[in-house]
Amino acid sequence: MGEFGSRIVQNYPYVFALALFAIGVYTILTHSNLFKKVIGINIMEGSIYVLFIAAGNVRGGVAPVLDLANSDLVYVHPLPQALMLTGIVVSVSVTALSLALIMKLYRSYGTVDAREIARLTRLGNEVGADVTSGS
Amino acid sequence: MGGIIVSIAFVIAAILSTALGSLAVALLSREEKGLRNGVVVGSALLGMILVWHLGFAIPSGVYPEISLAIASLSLKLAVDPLGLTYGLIASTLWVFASVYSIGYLHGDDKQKQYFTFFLLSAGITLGLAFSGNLFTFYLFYELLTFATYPLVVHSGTKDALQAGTKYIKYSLVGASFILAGIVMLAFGTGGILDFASLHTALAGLPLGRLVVIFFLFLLGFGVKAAIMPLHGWLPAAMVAPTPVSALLHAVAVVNAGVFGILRTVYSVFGADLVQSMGVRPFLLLICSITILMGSLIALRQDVLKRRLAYSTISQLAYILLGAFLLHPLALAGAILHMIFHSTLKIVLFFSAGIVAEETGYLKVSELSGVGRVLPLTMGSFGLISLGMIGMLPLSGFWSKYYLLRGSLVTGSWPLLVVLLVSGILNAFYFIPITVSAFSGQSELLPRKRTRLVWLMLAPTLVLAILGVVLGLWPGLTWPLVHAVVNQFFIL
Amino acid sequence: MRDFVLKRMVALVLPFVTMLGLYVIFHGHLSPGGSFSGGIITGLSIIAFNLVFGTERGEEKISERLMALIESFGALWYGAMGLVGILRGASFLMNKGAGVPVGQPGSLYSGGLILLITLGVGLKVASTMVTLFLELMEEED
Amino acid sequence: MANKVAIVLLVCIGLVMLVAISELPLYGSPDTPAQNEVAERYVHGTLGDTGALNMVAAIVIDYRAYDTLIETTVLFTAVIAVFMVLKKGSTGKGEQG
Amino acid sequence: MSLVVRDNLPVLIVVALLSSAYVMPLLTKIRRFRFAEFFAVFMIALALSGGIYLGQGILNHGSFTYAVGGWAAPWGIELSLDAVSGFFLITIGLVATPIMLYASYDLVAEVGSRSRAAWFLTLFLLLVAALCGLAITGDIFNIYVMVEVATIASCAIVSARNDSASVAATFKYLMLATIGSGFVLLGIGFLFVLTGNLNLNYIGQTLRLTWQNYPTALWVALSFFTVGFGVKSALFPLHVWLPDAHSTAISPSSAILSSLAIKGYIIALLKIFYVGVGAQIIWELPITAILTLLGMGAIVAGALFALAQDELKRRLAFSTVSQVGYIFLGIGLGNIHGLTGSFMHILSHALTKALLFLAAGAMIKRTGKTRISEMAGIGFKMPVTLGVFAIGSLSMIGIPLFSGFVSKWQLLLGALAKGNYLAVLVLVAGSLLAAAYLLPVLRTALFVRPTPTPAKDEAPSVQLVAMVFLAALVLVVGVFPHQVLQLAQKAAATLLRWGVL
Repeated sequence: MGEFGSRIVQNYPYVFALALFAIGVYTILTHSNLFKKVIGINIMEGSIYVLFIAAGNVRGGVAPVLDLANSDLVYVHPLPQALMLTGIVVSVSVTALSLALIMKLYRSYGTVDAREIARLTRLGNEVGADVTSGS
Repeated sequence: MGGIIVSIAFVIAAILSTALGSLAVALLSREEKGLRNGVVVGSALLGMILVWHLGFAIPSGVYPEISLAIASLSLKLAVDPLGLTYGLIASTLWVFASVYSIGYLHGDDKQKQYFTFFLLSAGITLGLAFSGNLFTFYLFYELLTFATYPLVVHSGTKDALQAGTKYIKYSLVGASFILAGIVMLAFGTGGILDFASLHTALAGLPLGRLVVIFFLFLLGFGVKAAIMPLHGWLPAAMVAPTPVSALLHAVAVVNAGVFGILRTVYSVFGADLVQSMGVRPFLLLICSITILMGSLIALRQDVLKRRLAYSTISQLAYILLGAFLLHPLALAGAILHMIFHSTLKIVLFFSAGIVAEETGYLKVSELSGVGRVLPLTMGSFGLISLGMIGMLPLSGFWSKYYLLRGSLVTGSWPLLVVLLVSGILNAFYFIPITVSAFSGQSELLPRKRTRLVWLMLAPTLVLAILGVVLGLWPGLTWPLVHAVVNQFFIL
Repeated sequence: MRDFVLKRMVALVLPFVTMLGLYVIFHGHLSPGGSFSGGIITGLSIIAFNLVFGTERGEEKISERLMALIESFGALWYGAMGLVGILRGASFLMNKGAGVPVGQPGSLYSGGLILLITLGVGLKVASTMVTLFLELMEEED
Repeated sequence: MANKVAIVLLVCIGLVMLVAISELPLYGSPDTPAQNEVAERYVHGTLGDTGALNMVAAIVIDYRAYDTLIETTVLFTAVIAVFMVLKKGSTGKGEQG
Repeated sequence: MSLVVRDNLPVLIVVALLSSAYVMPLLTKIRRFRFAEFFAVFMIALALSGGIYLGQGILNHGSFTYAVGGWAAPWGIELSLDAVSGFFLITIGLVATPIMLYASYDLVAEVGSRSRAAWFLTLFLLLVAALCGLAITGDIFNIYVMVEVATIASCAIVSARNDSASVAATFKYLMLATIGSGFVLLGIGFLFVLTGNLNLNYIGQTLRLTWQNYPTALWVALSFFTVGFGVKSALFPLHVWLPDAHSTAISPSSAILSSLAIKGYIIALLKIFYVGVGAQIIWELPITAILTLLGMGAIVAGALFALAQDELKRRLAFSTVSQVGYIFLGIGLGNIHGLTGSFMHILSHALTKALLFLAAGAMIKRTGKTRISEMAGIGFKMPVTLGVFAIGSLSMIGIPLFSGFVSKWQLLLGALAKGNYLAVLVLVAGSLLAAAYLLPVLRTALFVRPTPTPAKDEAPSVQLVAMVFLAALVLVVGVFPHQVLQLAQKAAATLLRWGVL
């Protein structure tokens, strides 16, 4: 157990990352405010950046920009940083799209509350059903 | 007749002639009635001729086959006596039924749809008859359900649709049992499904699994064979037009079920294996119950078609009884009964249809005196119903005679009682109809002739005569029966 | 809040912000940063302009049509750069191996296609940022 | 209710996570599987392979340029998607459920 | 030149589709918009031919890899062209082309305006490009990026019909899909931490040596992938977004999403599980059992939900949930028959469901009736459409001679080979349930004749061509499946090559 604990402690960035991830997912799933959902998405993505960057880290490593002057530097793994650049772009795109959707929803439902919107949609469906069956 | 050319091409041609016929009907416009009727009768006739040609080749003992691999399974057509029996029955009666339908549906506005599927199911039935392995059999069996559904719901009324739904529910569930059985079989034998080579392939399998497979098949085919308690759809489906009821519910579909069980018992497992599985007493019990219950319920039916439907249920059980006795004589009886019952029952349905169309009477209680108006119809009905009861020298007698001998030889006495009792019951629910029809008084309101009656009467009479002839000279069918028995029993 | 001081200050600062963005783009292969960071900085300068001077004047400066063009051609440019490798008989997006001259390490022109691709992507990212912003902006009112 | 379910779910997951984390190679140590020949090549080969000093840029634009192309496509997709959601286009169309 | 094209065909397929997507928005202003639509159809058809050519090559000359940028694995991104890629490329081409053709008929009217139509085509091309990329890629992070493109594109495609219901559905979809990709990326991160590689083959090699050191971590990573891709491909408990999204979208969107988009994620899952991790490890960790259970649950539950729907497109959407269950069941069975069945079902369900959605769309468009109970007599109004719908239904039920039977047969064999009789039962029951929720449509449409008999008013010929083409494919695959089946078996064998039985 002590061994277990010490490993956990030494791997604190991963713990941190997964905790953040859990918080993000929890936010998305449980908050009915659409903007908070979007915030949750960003928290989630952020946790993944932490995971990757931590995976690439080396103790005493410096940023992966080659320094021609002195050659005995230890560089951190550049790959995760490159990957996370992509990850950031992806989350930006998703955020933009979801914000656009939220605006559209607000314009057609007049609210940014998920439950309210779900209720209204159901209502609309029933009305539509009545209309169609009536015709 | 050794000189006859025997080739699988005849089978394919027979199937195609009907299938293409249905395609032609589908493509023809609604109005071209004459041409359509020509196509219907012509293609049915062509199919019959081709099958008969093969029938004459039986003594030559040459059984051609063809197979084409499909869906990682081989689709195989093959000719063998058993299949030929079914093929002959179906193709022959189909011609008469098509003539009858033309008369019956005269003036109906959905003839096109009707005849399309009518011919389609003819082709599928032939395919069923000549399918050379289980997969092909299953394929056509499944397709038959879908091709006959439109015929059942032809009228499009509410209860017709309900009956159709019932029919398709029963059939699909049954078919899925069959599929499960086939998969287990194929898995056990490493993909061998040929009727020819299944016996050897099955030898290795554990008996327990074989029993499971056997009952899967029994459940599956039992639906169409209307074994009790799987018979529910048959009486319901009597809402279909009379020729459909006659053809599909006295000839093609139900016989497909019986045929399937014969295949299962004799082609798939083989008499010895079924014997060793020790399920025989149970099967015989089921059949006896079905025979007696069917007759009893038939006795209580007032609607003529329903009474006929229940009599069908009990008569089919005769055939299965003969099959399950696992003895040459019994099998001969079963085959004979398959032939005779089809011929007789279709006549009964035809005449019932004529009566219904001419007088509008559907109930037995209303039939008194109808014989005065429709002597030919009711006459043939009476004669044939006597045959059905099994009265000497009419055809029904011979098949029951062989069944009795079979059950005696195999030492299962109780069946004797069952057969005799049900024979008496048959008499009880058939004879009164004829008697009242000719004796009773009734004032018939004349109906305007919407149908072409002669087109309905002609096939009825011809078939009635055929039934009588078969009864007087049962030897006509013996080459066929011998061939079937020789196929499965080494005498 | 479009007051005088803000406008002057922004007018003063914006050119440098833009310069910084372009610098980051051009030196992506030499120093931290690159197409995405640089592109976003450049885009931000334009966004700031739109915020302060209003979208109408922003439209005058850089029209939406131009944005769309940059959108498409930035991406197409990338593909074209990739085809260079193929046309030189090597594989897609091949850089030095395809014989593209990589200049003196450390100098501005080094790393072969990297600079060109970075340029295209940087512009595209900038225009994307601005486009997204404007979309969400003009629906506000 | 949904919240409670979610919480319970996440707690259970979290416990498994801790076990998993304890199995992960230690953070920051120079001999993790991540510090393999791939990292070597990126760190020491970049200059010779691409002539760039910034390894991240080298990876983004050269080693894994294909990813970046698709990444650019993601941005492009996002823009078109936002158009699709927000813009009516030239001719409007009445809503129908 | 042709040589150059052939050598770089894999990447060129993707790049060609992407480039055509890039230029598509600029084509709004051209005088005749037909040209833009024709261009899109043409590009997809081109990609299809390339895909089929590749598939043939793989079938004849075996698999090969293509190092993008000349950087071989593990340094660069390597495309691995194996039977799996070939199979999925062929599937994409065969299904996407007719859908595109169908969509191009009255797209402008459907989505509201010219520019919107252009954007729709763009997103469609992007989606197809991303799916092709998923099919051919051999790099796990590349998979992630492709998945993202596919996700965003399909979200936007759902919201193409510019009404509030579809936007609400889109938001739900986007949220869950993003959670899904979050899980996927987390899984990738774990695999990277454990192996330090991104190329699937290298990940596999490293794991086979060292996975006993961290079984829990690996299992967690795999379950991340299962959850992530499960959400995206609507595996039963995670399917909640699908019915809304697929039923509110316009019919071509529903068709492409139900038939292809979902399958792309499944292919990605298969690659990661069987190429990246390896069959042996998959079997030792309790992951296949879970997949089997989920698959069986999906088959039954999806079908039951479908039975409860009266709205045609909703019913079809739930049937997708049920059919995806078949694929996951095959994956869970994890033997050669099961995986072959999964691949065959990926193809046959793609063809069938596309056919059904397109036919349903045509009916709804002509009659304005969205509910099955109102569809009496449509068969007399549009016989051809109903005919192809019937073909689709029979294939979905799994009648012999239709493509659906081939896959179900393989799945049944797989279940028996695993000795899993419950799965056999579920498969058979699934077919019956499919009959139960599809045949009533035919009954109402074909045999309930309203009075007066409606006049014939068939769908536009372009759409008919598309539907008939799909129906013909269903029949061809059902009757002569050898070529495809061979490829599917090859693909299954490719996946199982790391499994020592």
